Amino acid sequence: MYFLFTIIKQTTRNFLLTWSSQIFTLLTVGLSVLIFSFFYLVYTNVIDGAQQLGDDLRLTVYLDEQPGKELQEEYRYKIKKFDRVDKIVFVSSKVAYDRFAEQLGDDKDILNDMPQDFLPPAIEVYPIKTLDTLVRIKQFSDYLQTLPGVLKVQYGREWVERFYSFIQLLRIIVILSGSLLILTTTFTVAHTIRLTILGRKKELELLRLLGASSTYIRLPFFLEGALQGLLGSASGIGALYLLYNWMKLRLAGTTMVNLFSFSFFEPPIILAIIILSTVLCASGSFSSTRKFLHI
Amino acid sequence: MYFLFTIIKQTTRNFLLTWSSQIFTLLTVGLSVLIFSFFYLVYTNVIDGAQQLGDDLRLTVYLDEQPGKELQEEYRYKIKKFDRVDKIVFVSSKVAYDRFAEQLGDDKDILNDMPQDFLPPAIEVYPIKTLDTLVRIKQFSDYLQTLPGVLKVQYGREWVERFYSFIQLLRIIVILSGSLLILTTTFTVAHTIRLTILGRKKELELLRLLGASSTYIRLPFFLEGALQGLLGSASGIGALYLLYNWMKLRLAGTTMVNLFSFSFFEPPIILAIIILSTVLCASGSFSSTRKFLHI
Amino acid sequence: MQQRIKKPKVMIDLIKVSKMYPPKVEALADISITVNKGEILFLTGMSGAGKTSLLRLLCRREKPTKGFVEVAGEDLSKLSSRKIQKMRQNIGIAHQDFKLLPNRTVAQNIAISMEVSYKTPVHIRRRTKKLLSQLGLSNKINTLAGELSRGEQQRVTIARAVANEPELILADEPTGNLDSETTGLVMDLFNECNQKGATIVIATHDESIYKNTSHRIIELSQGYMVKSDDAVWPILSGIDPSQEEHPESIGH
Amino acid sequence: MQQRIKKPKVMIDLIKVSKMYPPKVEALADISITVNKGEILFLTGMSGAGKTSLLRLLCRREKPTKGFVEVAGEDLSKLSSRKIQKMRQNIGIAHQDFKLLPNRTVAQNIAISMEVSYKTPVHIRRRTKKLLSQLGLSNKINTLAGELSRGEQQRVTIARAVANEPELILADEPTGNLDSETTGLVMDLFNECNQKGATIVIATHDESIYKNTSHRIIELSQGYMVKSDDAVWPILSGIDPSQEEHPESIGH
Ligand SMILES: Nc1ncnc2c1ncn2[C@@H]1O[C@H](COP(=O)(O)OP(=O)(O)OP(=O)(O)O)[C@@H](O)[C@H]1O
Ligand SMILES: Nc1ncnc2c1ncn2[C@@H]1O[C@H](COP(=O)(O)OP(=O)(O)OP(=O)(O)O)[C@@H](O)[C@H]1O
Ligand SMILES: [Mg+2]
Ligand SMILES: [Mg+2]
Repeated sequence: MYFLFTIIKQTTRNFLLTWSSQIFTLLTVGLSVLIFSFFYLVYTNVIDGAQQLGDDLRLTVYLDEQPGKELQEEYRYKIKKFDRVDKIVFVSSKVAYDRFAEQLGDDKDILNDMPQDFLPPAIEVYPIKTLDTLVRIKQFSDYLQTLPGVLKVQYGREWVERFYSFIQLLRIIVILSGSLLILTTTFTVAHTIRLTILGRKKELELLRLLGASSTYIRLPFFLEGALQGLLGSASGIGALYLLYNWMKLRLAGTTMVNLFSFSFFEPPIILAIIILSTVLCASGSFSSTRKFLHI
Repeated sequence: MYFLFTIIKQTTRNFLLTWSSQIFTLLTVGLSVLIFSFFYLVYTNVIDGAQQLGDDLRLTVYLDEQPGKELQEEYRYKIKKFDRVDKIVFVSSKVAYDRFAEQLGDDKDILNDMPQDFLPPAIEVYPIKTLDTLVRIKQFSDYLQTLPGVLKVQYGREWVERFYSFIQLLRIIVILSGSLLILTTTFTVAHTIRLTILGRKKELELLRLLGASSTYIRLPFFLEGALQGLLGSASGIGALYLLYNWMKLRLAGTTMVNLFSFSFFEPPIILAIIILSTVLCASGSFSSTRKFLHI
Repeated sequence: MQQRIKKPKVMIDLIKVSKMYPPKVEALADISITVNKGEILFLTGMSGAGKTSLLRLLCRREKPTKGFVEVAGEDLSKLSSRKIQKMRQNIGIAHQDFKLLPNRTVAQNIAISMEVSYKTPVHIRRRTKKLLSQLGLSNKINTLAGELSRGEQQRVTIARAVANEPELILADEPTGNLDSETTGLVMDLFNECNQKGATIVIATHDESIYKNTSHRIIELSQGYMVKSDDAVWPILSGIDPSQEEHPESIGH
Repeated sequence: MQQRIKKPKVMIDLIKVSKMYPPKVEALADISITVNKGEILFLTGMSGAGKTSLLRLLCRREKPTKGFVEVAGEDLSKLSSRKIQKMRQNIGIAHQDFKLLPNRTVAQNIAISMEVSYKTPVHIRRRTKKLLSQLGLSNKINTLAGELSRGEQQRVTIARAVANEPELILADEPTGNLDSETTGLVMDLFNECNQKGATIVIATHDESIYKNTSHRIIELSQGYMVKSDDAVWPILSGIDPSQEEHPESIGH
């Protein structure tokens, strides 16, 4: 059986005969994957970056008196029970006094007359900065207020709200762009494949009249689509990687690199993108030939 | 002369005969314009939004003594000479004391023994939050330090750096996405038009052999391209406007709307986008027919 | 006409076939024709008489509006898609509009009909060469089909039709673009195929190719059969197409 | 043969024309033909002899490799693109491969040749109807060209070629898909055009259409002119195609 041989020959011939169209399709797929994965990368990194902006975010819980070791543990336990936190710092009156003195700088002599414990002790709670926590920050504050011995809970309320809204906004935008892009990408690739196949209508009709089996007609298109998806997405991701490295290089001198941790996709995600593109292109190409089967 | 009549008839006929291709091209143009202008809108609005995050950004200039009216004017003058600022607030020792007392809350009694002017007077400088200013904030601080009677200049240095970097990052991303999108859009539209015209190769060749003038052959394509550009971009912008309103509606209840000012494009920008698309499509379509002119 | 005897002998059986194209073009009306295995049948008639439509029914490019079309004993309307593929591999069609692929070479165009039934490359090459030399096209083997003259294209179409050694050959106006000398080559090829057992139906208006043959001629006019010697043909006599039949020349 | 006399009388003047297609296909070699205004010329020859190539040179679809091609006194290789457009509007070509637009109606396909020179819609409609009735296609006026039989398509091609009342008609195998009756209609149409002053060059292998005419016949063989009665034709005698000439039948 020269089945495989014939199919492969057919596929290669198609590729060679219509190479200019093929290259265009490849470019379309490549660019689409580039744009899409670029967006995905931005999504993961910018939201990370934005969250690092909120590093100062903390709730200060003023206490009526200095808690002992045991009480500290109890506070810790109770706080953690409500929500996951990044860090809990106990600030004694002494430490608060020292900080204040430092803040006053040269004027710190004026504090000399004051008792070292005139400032109340406090707990600084640094919540984990997931979006969920940000939404719940007011509830968190209310909860902390109910703990025994708490005088007052303070946080930059207006700023937190603004910050939360901004991240929310970013998220909506990224998701919206993402869906728009997926829509456009799918559409473009489908359209391109459709037009390419339409350009070979004559050939498909002829094959049908010659009694070619569906496999004989469609398998080459399937392989072609798969190859295009594979090469296209691989080159798209490759281009993104180059872009990513170029940006990193360009930013190497600036503070940005130190402040934000940029990271490229993990291998599983790269693999997923490539496999998905391949499957999409292959099945798109495959199903585009359907209408030529009924002659 | 039935010149105009014939051309218009020809254009209409083309539109009717190839309506499915036409609709695909229209969709491609529409989606491309939608994506592109969406990005442009995001660019203008997100960077605005991010800058509002930095509202707290101020430099606190501690002075050795309370400045008089005249000295205040002089400070104001000198500060403004260096850079445009949003706001300059003079904080007297008294005001600083009150703020501190308020911050202490119920514990403010402890301050009773202190002299009301134990905290140094200060000037709070709120710089205008353009990117340029943010870059120069350190220089600004250094400059303020050199003013007479200044004890110390304080600002959230780390935070400002991080914030500045983030906005910078956002800007790079938006510009990069923009260029990628322009690239893809142009490519897609050009490719689509090319394929559509390729599908009518036979007709163009025939017209040439019948002695049709270049105008006769190309004008319908030009008009068709222009119409596609016009309708496509108009519907793209229309879709964006719907999206924008839908988002606004959805966010109506949240704090976001109050915090950030979203705005749609000004009419001149809308006009510019539409005209540009029309010209691009028309000339793309026009020039795609070039190769059929030499038969 | 029992099933057992009929099956091996009859290649084509059209029973009261009509074909209407969409709005209301009556291309064929009430046609009944039986063609035995190994026969050569000429189909004549004015332009638009329905010759091509009849051939289209035989390879199931179209379905009849009324009546039955049986090829090799199978009712085409009842065949599964897979069986139709198999059947088409056994029918060689020289289309009136050629249906060549202009950007493939002559060799590739001919090979394609053998590739669909997965013939070996060696066989394909040998057969292609032989056919081209028979049709006087040996020097064009690697030329693109689109760069041939119309008459050369027509011969390539014929070569493709017979390449796979089909049992049934449908040739639609196979000599329309050929001079009389080349027409001779084509007819020789058809006769050779016929000798090897192929049934051949030729739709043509070229008197010269059927004037002096002994084969049956059916004339169509506006979809109706106006001249047929169906009854004369002895259905049970088998593969012996040596009937004496004198065609009338068609109106001038 | 001074310029002044020659210009109004000679329609086509080929001077030692050769045509090579890219690798090294010699389609025409050293052809010299003069065709007077109002003449009908038959071009015969085997398939691949170079008939279509010669016609292609006359409408500047191809440029000669060597020699000069003059149509209506103008050297085609020196014409500007605008002038070539004008010239083509005055040449009606019935292509061997038809070049119809399959998804336009018959009327639209014919109209297109008149639209390029901006004729009025009324004129176009009247002319289209007249031609179709002359060719027996009145009932197909609004059918898509792709749904016609080949012979019907061929007639539409001929109608399109003559529709714009061109001075020069190039018909490439105009009757290849037509029966003898329909061929008669086509030849009548050509004769009518000729009577109105059109020069006509017909490339054909169909003996029946030139057997009994008095027109000149030129035979090509592998690119060379093998039979021509060029010298016999009195170049200066003007529009009077009544020469007695008996064509030899081409080899069988
Ligand atoms: N575009 C082309 N490129 C290469 N070779 C060509 C091209 N067109 C024609 N030929 C070759 O030139 C020769 C003459 O071709 P032409 O079409 O003129 O023949 P013809 O006399 O019209 O034949 P027919 O009666 O078959 O139409 C043939 O051998 C053909 O293969
Ligand atoms: N796809 C179609 N749709 C509508 N009408 C059609 C179609 N194909 C053919 N016809 C019509 O059916 C009739 C018969 O057509 P057919 O092609 O069978 O003629 P033919 O005998 O092959 O003629 P020719 O000698 O010109 O090829 C014609 O009137 C034609 O216009
Ligand atoms: Mg036919
Ligand atoms: Mg020819």
